[in-house]
Amino acid sequence: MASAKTDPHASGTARIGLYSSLLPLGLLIGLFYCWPAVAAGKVISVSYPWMPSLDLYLSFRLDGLSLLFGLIICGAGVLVTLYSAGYMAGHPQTGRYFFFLHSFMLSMLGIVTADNLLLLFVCWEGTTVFSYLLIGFDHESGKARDNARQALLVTGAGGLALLIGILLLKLAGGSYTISHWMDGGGTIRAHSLYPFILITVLLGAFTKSAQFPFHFWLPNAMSAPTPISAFLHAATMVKAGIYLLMRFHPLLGGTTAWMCTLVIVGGLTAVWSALQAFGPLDLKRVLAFTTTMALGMMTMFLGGQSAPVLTAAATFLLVHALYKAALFLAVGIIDHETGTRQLDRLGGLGRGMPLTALAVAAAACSMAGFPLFFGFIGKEIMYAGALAEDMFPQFATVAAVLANALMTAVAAVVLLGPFAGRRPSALPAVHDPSWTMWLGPVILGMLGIVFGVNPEWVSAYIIQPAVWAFHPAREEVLLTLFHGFNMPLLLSAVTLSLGALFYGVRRPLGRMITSIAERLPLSAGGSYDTGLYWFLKGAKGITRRLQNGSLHSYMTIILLVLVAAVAWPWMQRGVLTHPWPNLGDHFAAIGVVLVIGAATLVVLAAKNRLMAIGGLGAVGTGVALIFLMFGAPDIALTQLLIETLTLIIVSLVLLRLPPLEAAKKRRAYRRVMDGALALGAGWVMASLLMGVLQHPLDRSLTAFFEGHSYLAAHGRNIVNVILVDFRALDTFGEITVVVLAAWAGVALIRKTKEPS
Amino acid sequence: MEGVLALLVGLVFAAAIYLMLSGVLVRFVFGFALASNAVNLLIFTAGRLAHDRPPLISVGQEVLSEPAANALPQALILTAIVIGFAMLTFLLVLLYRTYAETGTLNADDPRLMDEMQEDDTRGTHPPERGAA
Amino acid sequence: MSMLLVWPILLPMLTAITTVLCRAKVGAAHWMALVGAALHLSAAVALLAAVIEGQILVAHMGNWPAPFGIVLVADYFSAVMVLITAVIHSAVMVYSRSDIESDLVRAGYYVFMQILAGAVCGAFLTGDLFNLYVWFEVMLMASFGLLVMGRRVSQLTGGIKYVTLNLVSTLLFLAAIGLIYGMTGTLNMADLHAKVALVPQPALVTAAAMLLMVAFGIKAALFPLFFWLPASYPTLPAAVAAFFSGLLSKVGVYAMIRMFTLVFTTDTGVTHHAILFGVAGFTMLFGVVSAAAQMEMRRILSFHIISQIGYMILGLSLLTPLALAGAIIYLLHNILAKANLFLASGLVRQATGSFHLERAGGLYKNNGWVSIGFLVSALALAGMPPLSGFWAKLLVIRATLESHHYAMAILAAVVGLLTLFSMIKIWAEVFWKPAPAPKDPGGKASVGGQVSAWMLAPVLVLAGITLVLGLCMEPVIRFAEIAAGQLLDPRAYVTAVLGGTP
Amino acid sequence: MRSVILKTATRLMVGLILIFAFYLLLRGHHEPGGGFAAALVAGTGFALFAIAEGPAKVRTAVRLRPTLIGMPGLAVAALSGLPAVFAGKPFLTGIWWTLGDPGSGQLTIGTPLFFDIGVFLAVLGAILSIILGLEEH
Repeated sequence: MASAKTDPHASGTARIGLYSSLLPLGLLIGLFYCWPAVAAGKVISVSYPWMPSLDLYLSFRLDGLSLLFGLIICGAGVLVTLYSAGYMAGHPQTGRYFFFLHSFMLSMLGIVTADNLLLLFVCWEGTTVFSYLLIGFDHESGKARDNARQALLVTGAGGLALLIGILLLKLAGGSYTISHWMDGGGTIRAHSLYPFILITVLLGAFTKSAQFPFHFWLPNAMSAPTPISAFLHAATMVKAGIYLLMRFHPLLGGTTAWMCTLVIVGGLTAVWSALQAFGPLDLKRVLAFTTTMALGMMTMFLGGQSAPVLTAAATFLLVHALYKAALFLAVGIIDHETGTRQLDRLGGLGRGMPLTALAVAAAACSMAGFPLFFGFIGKEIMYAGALAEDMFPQFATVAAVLANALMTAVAAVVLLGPFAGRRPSALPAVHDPSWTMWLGPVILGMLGIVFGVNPEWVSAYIIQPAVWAFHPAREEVLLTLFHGFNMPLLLSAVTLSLGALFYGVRRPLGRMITSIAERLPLSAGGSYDTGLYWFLKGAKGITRRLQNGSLHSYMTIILLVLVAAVAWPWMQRGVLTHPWPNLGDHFAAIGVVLVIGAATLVVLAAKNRLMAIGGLGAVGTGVALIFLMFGAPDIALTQLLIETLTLIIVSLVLLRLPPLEAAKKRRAYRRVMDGALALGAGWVMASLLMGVLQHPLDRSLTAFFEGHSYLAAHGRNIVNVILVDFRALDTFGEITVVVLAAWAGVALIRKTKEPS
Repeated sequence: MEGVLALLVGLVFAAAIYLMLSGVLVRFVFGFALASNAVNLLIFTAGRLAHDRPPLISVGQEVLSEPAANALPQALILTAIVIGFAMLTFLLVLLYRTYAETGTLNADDPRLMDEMQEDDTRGTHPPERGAA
Repeated sequence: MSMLLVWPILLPMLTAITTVLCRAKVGAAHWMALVGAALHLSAAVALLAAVIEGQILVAHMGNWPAPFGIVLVADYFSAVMVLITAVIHSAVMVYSRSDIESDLVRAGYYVFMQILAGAVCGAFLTGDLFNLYVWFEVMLMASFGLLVMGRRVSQLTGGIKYVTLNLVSTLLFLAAIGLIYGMTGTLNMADLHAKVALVPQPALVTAAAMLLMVAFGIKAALFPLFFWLPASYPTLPAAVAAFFSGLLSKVGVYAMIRMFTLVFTTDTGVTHHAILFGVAGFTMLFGVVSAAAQMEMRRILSFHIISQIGYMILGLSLLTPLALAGAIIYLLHNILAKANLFLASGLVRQATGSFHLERAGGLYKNNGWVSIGFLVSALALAGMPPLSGFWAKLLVIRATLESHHYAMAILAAVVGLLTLFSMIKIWAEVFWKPAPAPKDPGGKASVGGQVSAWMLAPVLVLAGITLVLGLCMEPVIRFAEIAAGQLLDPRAYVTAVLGGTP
Repeated sequence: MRSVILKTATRLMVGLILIFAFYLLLRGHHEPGGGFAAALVAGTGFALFAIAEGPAKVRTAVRLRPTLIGMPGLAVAALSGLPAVFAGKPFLTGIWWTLGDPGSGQLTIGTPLFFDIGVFLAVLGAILSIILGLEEH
């Protein structure tokens, strides 16, 4: 990427980026157009049939919540696309890059505007796939490939859970239509399937939003190009889970299970990720941990029921999207200009890139929650929310204070680390990048100040419609810069001082956290690796055991299945009684039967080929005799002729095969096993046949042939007429088999004309 | 008599299976030949052994009026015999060629058991602690 | 009119015969194959159009009324199977032009392939149990020939397992036919529908059904009867593997669905809800788990065939309209996607010189078209929306949940995830990973990614069909619902076949 | 093996066997026999001929490549079903022509007989090709 600036294709990339930014820009303008109506409480919806038989409609719904997310997605979309035009300049695969980026953006937009849950799911998986392609965009690096796979598998697993949840919801009498439960259709909480629906939906949300214990994929996903991290992992994709929680809040929320789970999982994720942010030196990884922290906070607040808590969640969503996207983009600039984003190699960049420094400073102040910045408002409302939690308010408050204090320290690290101090001698002279790249962070950073100073705009036009969209109580939401001297303000003060303290001890703290993380018996990322390892080992083992290459074991299993499958229904229905065969007066036939039996035993015991062939011939001839005795001269003749031909062919081939004497004898236990199995198979055939023979045969088919063979088909030999007329299609297939067998045989023994 | 044939079918089939289970592929061929005979007999018996008169309409008559053997199973068996013969022939040639290429017809020989078993634990790491 | 049912069987066979009789040279044989495939395709389209117009078509071979003569029957299910056969047949014929060595063409590759295509259609269309056996044998013999034609040692040793285990299946099938005839006195499937209920000893019907289930289970590669498949398919040329994987094992599934909806529905508690249901779960799980352990593209794909068949059998075992419609859509989708993945494996081989994940690489960078063709089919196979596989899986899982088999639904979902795992393994290794340096310094570095247009075109077309199918699923779902309705309520089928009985 | 007596005897026998085969083929529609039996008889005859005289002799005697006997057989069988289609009847329907007066002996010839000839050719071709192939190898 460093050589990109001289690349002749760079201007082409810039052009693709510029033009394609028109797509999110257009969407953004569209949202602006709808904004006043939505802010006034209207819901804009459209619906077209897609697959009505699956209850899948292309139905979209734009309410306050969708608008909040839509604005973030499209706004960030415009800035990130412009940014990418500079960042990706000269990369050979920019076409694919922008295609994936915008497909992702549209999927994301689909999630937040879909009114049909199946449609939502289609878009949900769309984000999964395109994020996979984007995380692994730097595909020649093995690490990027593995990390992309990890993200795909974790979020994919959650997606499937979500799918089952959606289907269960439908099954429980719910509907795929979100508007349906917005209008008061939510009776799911009392349904016996509610716990399963809750679990599956939460799994979907938690994996996507990187909640503990699925949080590990997000820091690893930082192998994506930086604008992608800014877009996916700060502003949009990871928020899809939060969106889901908000959407399902009126339907599934409010139960003890919901509240406990969200507060505890969210709180744990927030504190633990905030602590872990001190460990890494890679700036992107630091930011990734702060993102999971933020997601944890939002999840925690969504566990509550009252307006203040939910307002806190919605406000913080916006706050976070603004400062985090700005910081990611800025880190991308640093990386792009210096070639590194390791904290220990950076410093003193502020002088060379003032615009970037300005943007970072604004964003970091917002992140730290200094007064006058939007982050401060967010924090105040957070504390108000935490105190108003229905479940574990003390836990929530402590978690919020702790996590925010840590954030303050991290904000300082992110700002001061690269920009303050002296520039290390290894670093080249740096300057601000082209306008497309600095525009994004600067705008996002400035918005943090604008919103901080004028919070009323935000609360009236963005936050309140959003909260009202999923909180039916419709209490007025008012954000102000100064709430008066109250508990939240006190907590803010505590936070800032604690933050300063944490900044002071950041290095020992980081070392401590890293070593704790390593020593935890089952860290989630580690168990992913361990799980994958054992899964593959197990898979290999099972495959080796079953698909072991031994024909004997294959045959044994098949025959066991045969005997068991046929015996089972008989055992269940009572074993059939076999009458003792009535010998009748067919003494000659009995003699032939005995000869066949004896000849069979000869084949069985044959020690050499000659004996076996002789025995086989005797069996065949005996069978032909049986046919002849019971009125079947045609097949008797054919059987005899086939015996002769078989004899010729067998002797032609068998002479070239190894003699039987050379074969090793089966071991005793195997002989017993094989014998038992063979007897079982023989019993199956014999007893089934005897069962059939107990009842008279319906001879209507034969009667038809006997009546029509001469009159309608002009033949006196009924068997032959059946073969060439009544069932000629069988015979046609049969001669095809014979011809093919000859061809295949000849192909096998042909001389090779050219080496293959 | 049908009962006797049913027992015979069971016996021949059991012998055939025992031969097919032997690891020696030449014996598998013998087993297959035996089993084909057993199944043909099974169809024949299942069509009942009504009479020893073949199903031929004698000259001067237009329909088969007097009782005769069941013609339909005979036609089925004829088809089955010929198909079985084709299969047997192909199997023999296949064994011949395999023996020429590999030098063994023992199914338990590693040369015949090899199915390109592959391992894959790549792309993952052996269990490590705390690699999050 | 009745010839509509015969042409899809007869045209490929006549093409094969003509190819031989003209003693066509290799180049001419290629062209005749293309013409034959085009004819086959148009015959199949005509048949489907006629079926959609007239519901159930019946052709009495030799003009003998059912159940005495052999009938060919085309309802929605069989007609669409014939169409998909013709589509795959055509794609493979185009692909073969570059993929198949001229030595194989001289040994009769096209003859076998075309007869195989005809026989597959025969199996889909026949309404007679013994005739089904005959078509199975034709398919078997043709596939034997194709399997061992290359005469590589691996093909021979794999072929031994394929041949021996399939011969066992054949013997069981034949024995089952004998017994069923002995019980009911008929071979016509529609006639059997009525006659099995009259058998005085119902346990006997169940036992015969189980015998048939084992025989078909071997053909369809169900757990634990699948062993021949992973032993033999990975040794085949890509074109042949595509045809086999797409159609051959699916004929077993088709036969199962047909027999266990039309005839053997007297004891569904045992046959469907207990045995097929359990087997379906194990089949799904084993196939996908074993695929995860493989590193050769064709082996991964082969194990996935098994796994996917589990979904179809799951649909059959539930025996609800939704489940059967799901099974049918799954069948259609899977034939397209799986055949295409095997075709794509041939492209990988051509572009990188190897089927092996470790030795191939760099295709994403070097050949975008191959990447698209593969990715679309792979994601469809893994059931990613909005591709065809997702809707199929959705229907099956929904039907499973509606029958209150929650654990099975979760299993089906997990298997989907593991399928995704295998597909992205191929993607990451073969496409994303940079091409590995050749081991021996003199070895040719075939990493240019160049592939033959004859091979690329069918892959892209099939991928396009998969994509369009996924986006415009509504008519397909409606179609499958009607097809499932016909299967679940066979009265129309029986009347259509036996209506003309004097 | 290759004695003069055997040679002469086989030549004689092959002739007889072929005549017998045709006899079986033609009478098959009314008496036991038919295309299969006939082809098997002829095939056995040629197999013996090949063992006695060597496969090359058989090839010259037959003139056609054995694979080129089987395929036309298949073609004849398939095509014998088509006249019915032109007559507006289903595939493989038998079409019959009656020769001679109704009073004296009648001879009925129909497409099923051609079908049987196709069967004969197909099976004979297959047997010949595999036997000769194996002999020559």
